[in-house]
Amino acid sequence: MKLQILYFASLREQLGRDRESLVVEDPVNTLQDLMAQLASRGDAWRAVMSDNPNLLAAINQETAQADAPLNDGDEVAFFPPVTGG
Amino acid sequence: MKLQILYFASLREQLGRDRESLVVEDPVNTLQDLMAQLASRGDAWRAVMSDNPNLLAAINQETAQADAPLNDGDEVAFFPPVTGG
Amino acid sequence: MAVSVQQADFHIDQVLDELAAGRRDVGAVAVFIGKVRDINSGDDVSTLTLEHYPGMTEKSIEKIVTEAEQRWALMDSTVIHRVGELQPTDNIVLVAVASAHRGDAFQACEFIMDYLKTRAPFWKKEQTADGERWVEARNSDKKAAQRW
Amino acid sequence: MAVSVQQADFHIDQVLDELAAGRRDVGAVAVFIGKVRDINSGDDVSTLTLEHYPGMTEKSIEKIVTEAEQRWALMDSTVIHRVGELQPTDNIVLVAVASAHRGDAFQACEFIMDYLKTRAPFWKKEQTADGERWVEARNSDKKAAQRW
Repeated sequence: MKLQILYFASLREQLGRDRESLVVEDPVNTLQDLMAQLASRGDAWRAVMSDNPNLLAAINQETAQADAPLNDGDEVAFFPPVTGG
Repeated sequence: MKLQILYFASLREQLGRDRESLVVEDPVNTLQDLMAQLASRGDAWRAVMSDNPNLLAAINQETAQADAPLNDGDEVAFFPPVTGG
Repeated sequence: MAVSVQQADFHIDQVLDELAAGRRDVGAVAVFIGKVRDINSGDDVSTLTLEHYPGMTEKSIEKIVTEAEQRWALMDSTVIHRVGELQPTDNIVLVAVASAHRGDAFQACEFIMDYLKTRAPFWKKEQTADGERWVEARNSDKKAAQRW
Repeated sequence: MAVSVQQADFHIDQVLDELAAGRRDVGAVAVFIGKVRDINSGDDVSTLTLEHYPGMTEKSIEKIVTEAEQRWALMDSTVIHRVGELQPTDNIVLVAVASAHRGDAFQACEFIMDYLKTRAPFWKKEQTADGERWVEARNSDKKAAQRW
């Protein structure tokens, strides 16, 4: 399964990247599964992906909850609470 | 006692005048007294001044109730409910 | 505070340039513009004539704005009300309020409009195909003003 | 409905000329303008940088406006949100709503702003004398959005 992953604002800075193409080989059925896999990359990733009550996510540009299913080709975005307006 | 009296909008049309200088000789202590005196001028006046739940008045450009006192030189205005904005 | 009763139309960009001019702490500007509609109470309106009570009008608007300034944290306010003959789509009234925060700006702007509608001495006369008539005061406006 | 995310500033008279253009039954236009303040959380702000999520931003704003159109009787709406580097006194956001009546216009305008603040993917970073920092989401904005 191939995913396009985007990171915004403070998350982009904490993780040192704004996007990546990820080919997932282990079973990743939901957003939660993806977050667990990314969290295993190291301390900065764990801080963002597993110990972060303020983490927000979107799948294909729609806000998504942790149990939302993922499909091949999805665009997944991670970001902090919004502060526009 | 001399009063300057102004009439606005539909009242101005009903009474056929927009202003008058009135020298009052009978005792006119309050707005109510003035309204009673004006009402005695005829049918159109009575309709406006005594049988009119929608009549509004101002003394010296401040909204006034019927029991408000009148003084020499006052500017008194009569008008219907406002419809601006 | 700037209050004007005038025949001329207004330019909103210009009004907003002068609102709280020079202040760098304005975060929120709420603006309301009232316009002449081509229809009222089911009839086509061709012209609207606005009469007012010169002197008292300005005073009563200043009083309304002062009341708003006491209730909310405002930095500046502008009220412009047109008088004379107006046509459908013409602007009638503008209320603009500047504040640090949007809640204050919105509430003060709506409050000023509600009070303008019920306390400032303006009267509208409509010209329709059936002749002319004075616009009647609305109960909904009275109720709106009683909320505050 | 017109929605734009742009670096450029906007001219309000021009926006309002295009809002419900050609309609003669608009009685009320409510406008909100959010601006950059020179101070936030006690520190002087020199520059504000606005980041967004291209694509999702526009979609989420359109969704917010559609929701407003379902709840109130609106004739047209415009939302413009700026991105990139902004300085104190610069405009950030404009929401303009046209309706027959002022109650609908005011409420829809405030609703759209409250939801923009909590649902549209924009993020602000402030440059102050002490360096730069991401602006934190406010509880008061969450509460404001929960009213509706």
